[in-house]
Amino acid sequence: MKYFQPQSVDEALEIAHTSEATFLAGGTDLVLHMRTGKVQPLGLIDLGKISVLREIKEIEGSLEIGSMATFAELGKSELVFRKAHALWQACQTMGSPQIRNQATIGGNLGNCSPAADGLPALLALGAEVCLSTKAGNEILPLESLLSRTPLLEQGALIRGFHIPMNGQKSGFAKLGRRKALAIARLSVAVSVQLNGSRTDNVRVALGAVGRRAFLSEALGQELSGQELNNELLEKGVIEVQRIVREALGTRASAPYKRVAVAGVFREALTSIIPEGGQ
Amino acid sequence: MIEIKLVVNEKPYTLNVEPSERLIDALRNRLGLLGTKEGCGEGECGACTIIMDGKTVNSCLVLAAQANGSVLTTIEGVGNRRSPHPVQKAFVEVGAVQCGFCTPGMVLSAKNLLDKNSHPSETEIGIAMSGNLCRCTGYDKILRAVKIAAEEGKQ
Amino acid sequence: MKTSVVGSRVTREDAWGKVFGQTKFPADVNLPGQLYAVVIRSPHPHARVLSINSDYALEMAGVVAVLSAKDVPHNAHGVLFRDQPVLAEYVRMVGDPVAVVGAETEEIAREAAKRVQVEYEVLPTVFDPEEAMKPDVLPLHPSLRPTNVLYHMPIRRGSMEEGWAKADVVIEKEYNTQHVDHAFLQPEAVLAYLDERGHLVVQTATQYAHYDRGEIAHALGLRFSQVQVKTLAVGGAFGGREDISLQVIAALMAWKTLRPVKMENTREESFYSHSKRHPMRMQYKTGATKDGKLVAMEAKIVGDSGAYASWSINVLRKAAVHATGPYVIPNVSIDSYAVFTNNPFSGAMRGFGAAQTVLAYESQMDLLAKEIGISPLEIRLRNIFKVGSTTATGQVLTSSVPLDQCLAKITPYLQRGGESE
Amino acid sequence: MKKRGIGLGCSWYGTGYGNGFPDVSSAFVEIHDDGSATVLTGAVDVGQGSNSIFAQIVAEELGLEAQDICVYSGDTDATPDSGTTAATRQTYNTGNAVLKAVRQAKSSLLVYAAREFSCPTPEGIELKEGYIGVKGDPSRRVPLADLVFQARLRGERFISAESSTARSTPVDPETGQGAPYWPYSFGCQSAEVEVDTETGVVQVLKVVAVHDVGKALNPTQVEGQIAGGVTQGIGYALLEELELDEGKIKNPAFSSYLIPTALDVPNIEAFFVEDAESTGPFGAKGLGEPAMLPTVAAIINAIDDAVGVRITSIPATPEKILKALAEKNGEVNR
Repeated sequence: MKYFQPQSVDEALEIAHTSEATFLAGGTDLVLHMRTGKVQPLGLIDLGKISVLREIKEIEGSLEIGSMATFAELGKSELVFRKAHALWQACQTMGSPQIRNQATIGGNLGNCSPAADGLPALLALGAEVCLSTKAGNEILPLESLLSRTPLLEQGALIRGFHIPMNGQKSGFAKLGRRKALAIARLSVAVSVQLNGSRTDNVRVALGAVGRRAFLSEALGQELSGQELNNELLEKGVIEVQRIVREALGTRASAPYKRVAVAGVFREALTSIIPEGGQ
Repeated sequence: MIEIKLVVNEKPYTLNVEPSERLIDALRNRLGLLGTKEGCGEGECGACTIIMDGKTVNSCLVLAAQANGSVLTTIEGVGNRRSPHPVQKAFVEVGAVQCGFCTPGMVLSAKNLLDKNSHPSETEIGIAMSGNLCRCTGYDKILRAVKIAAEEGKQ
Repeated sequence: MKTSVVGSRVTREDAWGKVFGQTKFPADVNLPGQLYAVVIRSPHPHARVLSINSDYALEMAGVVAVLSAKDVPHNAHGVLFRDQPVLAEYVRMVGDPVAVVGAETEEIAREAAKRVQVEYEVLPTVFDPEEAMKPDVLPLHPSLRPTNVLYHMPIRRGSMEEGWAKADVVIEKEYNTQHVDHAFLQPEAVLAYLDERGHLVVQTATQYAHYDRGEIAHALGLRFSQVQVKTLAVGGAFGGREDISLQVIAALMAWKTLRPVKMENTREESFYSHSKRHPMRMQYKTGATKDGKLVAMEAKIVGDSGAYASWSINVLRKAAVHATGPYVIPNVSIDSYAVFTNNPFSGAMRGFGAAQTVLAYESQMDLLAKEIGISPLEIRLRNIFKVGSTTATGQVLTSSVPLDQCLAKITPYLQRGGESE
Repeated sequence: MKKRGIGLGCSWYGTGYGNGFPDVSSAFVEIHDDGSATVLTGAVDVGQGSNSIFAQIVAEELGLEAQDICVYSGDTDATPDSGTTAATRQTYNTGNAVLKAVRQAKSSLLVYAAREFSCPTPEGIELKEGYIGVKGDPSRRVPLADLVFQARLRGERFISAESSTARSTPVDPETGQGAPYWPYSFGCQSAEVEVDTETGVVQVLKVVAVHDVGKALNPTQVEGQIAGGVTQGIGYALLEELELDEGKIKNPAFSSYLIPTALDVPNIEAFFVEDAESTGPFGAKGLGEPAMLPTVAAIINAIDDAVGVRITSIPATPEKILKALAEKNGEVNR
């Protein structure tokens, strides 16, 4: 196996184009999968030395997150706290401090486990993904990318994410077996734009309810254009339970998850509703 | 084999490692730093915790090659019998050490917390230690030891 | 008695080596020229090994030996009965070791282990202890027991008829506990070698070095005086290091190859190579008078021993003896069973049978209290053992029975807290 | 909704092998020329701290500090068989053997010293703070090291080997009647929990643990055993379960077999009761196993107190709790 440590994105893309090697982000999943034999890459392109991919910054009304930003960096970023709160919340509980220090948001997408902690938040926040290959760049909504199989073509690099900063408020909640080092059994992220107390452009995303995290456009529409209050919350609870019931069908985990999602959804949404519950 | 350069416990090293070689294996087998323990091999137990460029990582989930150019601290680089680190002193005095297998990783997580935050709250201590499993002591004394070490650092 | 050092908060001498990372656990010791050995384990819960083809493994550069049952002089070990093979020809659980590869490096050994081909004749299995107890189910250890019931302990005290007659309230319920792993942080590891005396030295982490020595000596046909077991730091045990795991296999490889041999379990291998806490099914019936005095108790306890006896007899005995809880009950009938199945073998784990029954007897106490209308504390205070009390086995407790003092100390903490949203 | 409850659990535990199985521990003690001492025993310290308990016992008897004592253990070429580190037996059983051994070595030392101090009986000699001398006469004492060194030149050695056997008898196989264990150790714990009625998640908020230890030979280690035991008890009650499929372990990994983390364990208040056990070293009895026993009961009883459901099968997973709540509320087939 060959190992490359490119210093720039162009160099990385060039190697990917010619070598059939796999991109290595933080490695917290890939290193494990290589050891168990689940993945047997022909080569590795370590992105860890490309500092431009680690940046978290605000450009022209958009929050730009490099794919190699770690969960710890995102979870400590003031900008992410203010502008992408659901993502910030997801970064607090993912794995453990050690894993958050190493695992990256781009790697979370590349690995794309059903329980990936970062993806529901990114979906709810309306993130676009920026992909690059030697041929050029492609920018597309995350939900579009998540509908592709395979997720990425050989040689495609996840450069980062654009998150629109349109004043949306967002929240995230996760249900795990324990309070640290817990794989999400259910996760819910919600984002809402508020006109006074009326909701607009509501986006609800779910994790660990199927093969990949997904955005429920129907539920978002249902909850948009209404007063944000407990009544809306209860309406959402019933709907989200229906979505989970449909998504899980007869899976063994279904009877529990379709009930428990109520509490998770409630927690995600109440973290947005201003104090007092309106 | 690829050549990597590392600074480990303030000493520079140049090593030739396999592309798939984990950092824990390079530290234990090539450098003889046996204080770094392997408990699960999947980043769950934190026994293999080291400090890499100022951050704790599970050395079983990092490739040696990924650490190229990094500055590392392992347990061998923290304190000694003449002058133990305040965390080490507190662990011994409070009774936070039983079987001791998780201890090196615990000490490094605690040290790294205090390096960055000399006045951690109890919640911050709990979170900082949440990636290190212990099966003997029940955490109570471990968390207390970190708190005492933090208080000592303030004086 | 006035003491000065005893009773004081002396710090532990060993803690210093541990905080500096100097303490040697078995994975931390090595010798020049050591082989690395890896075990091949059965994927089947019940099977006969028909053949082992190690040709493909031995073809690999760096592979030194592949050993199997035929290479073990006395192929058995075990704490109560030697019913567990060192390397199995007859498999009773998933994970039973069937062969071991010795090679120059860990990588080679692990790769070679994959190339050892084992042919099995798969046999019928039984996983449910109640099913396994039935007389028509084939016994897993016919030389030990004619059925899968390894052990039955009855306790009979007083008269059940009289007991139930006095009972105003009777609670009947079934309780179930699960298989639990010790999950000690340090996976098993061994370094075995022949020293300059020609003695076999085995450095490992164990709960009982002298027992390990006996099992190694027995399996290899050596004198105790020719085997040294030296305990290195033990990274947690909780009962999971009582039975033999890798010790005999490593010693065998060293004895056969005359090379130092290192073995280290991965976490997954560790799960397969030590015992588990017994799952138990506990059917309880407890009766009390309306003023909260216990008068009768009946219990049937079935413990899943899994594939080997290990400490099952002692565990199910302890379960029976402790089944009443620390309470005076004049009329008692208990039947406790240890049963072989094709599950992972159960053995010692912290609590040793008494950790399961506490769920049952303490749940019964709360249910009785509720039914009678007194507090959980009150029903306990009316029944607890004191000096002079007689247990269900008829034992009179002659000294140091301070449960009343313990309860007095905890009473202030039993105030019910408020609800929160 | 989150609801809180408190539960109580009591337990008892007969320590030692029991049922008449010979429960024997042995120890060798040597008092060195400089007054320090070494104790050799087969008892393996698995992390619970038996070696440091043995050092304290020897130091106490010889009027020394614990750091004056070297404890070497668990090496079959050098140490005598002291039985297994299990059954909560090392502090009690090997502790007794060590105490017997040091007392034997000490008795020859006292006989020698009595001669030196012209004291007609060794009863009149005491060892204290590194000195040996006449009881009640501080002017007539010498450093222990001086006396032992002098004794050595006269060919005297203070070395001993002792064994101690615990009392236990087999029960009647037909009726189970008999006295299988000694001593018994008692304890109780309370747990306060919060149950989320929507997700079924149980959070343990506080555990208070009170245990009977006879005599706490080292309070720090007693607290450590209690906190460790409670933590394992929490795992047993709520998290841990080996999932089997036809005998195959489906979760042989720490990512799927979950034990509590630092964030899953609440504040634990540990207390101990000292009611000396006459047969134990300085009145001590064991605590290792008892420390984990009441936790599961306290938690299960607390869940009932909080939400009124009785969980009879552990671990009390969120699934089981939601199912029980649904059954209680008469909801079927949700």
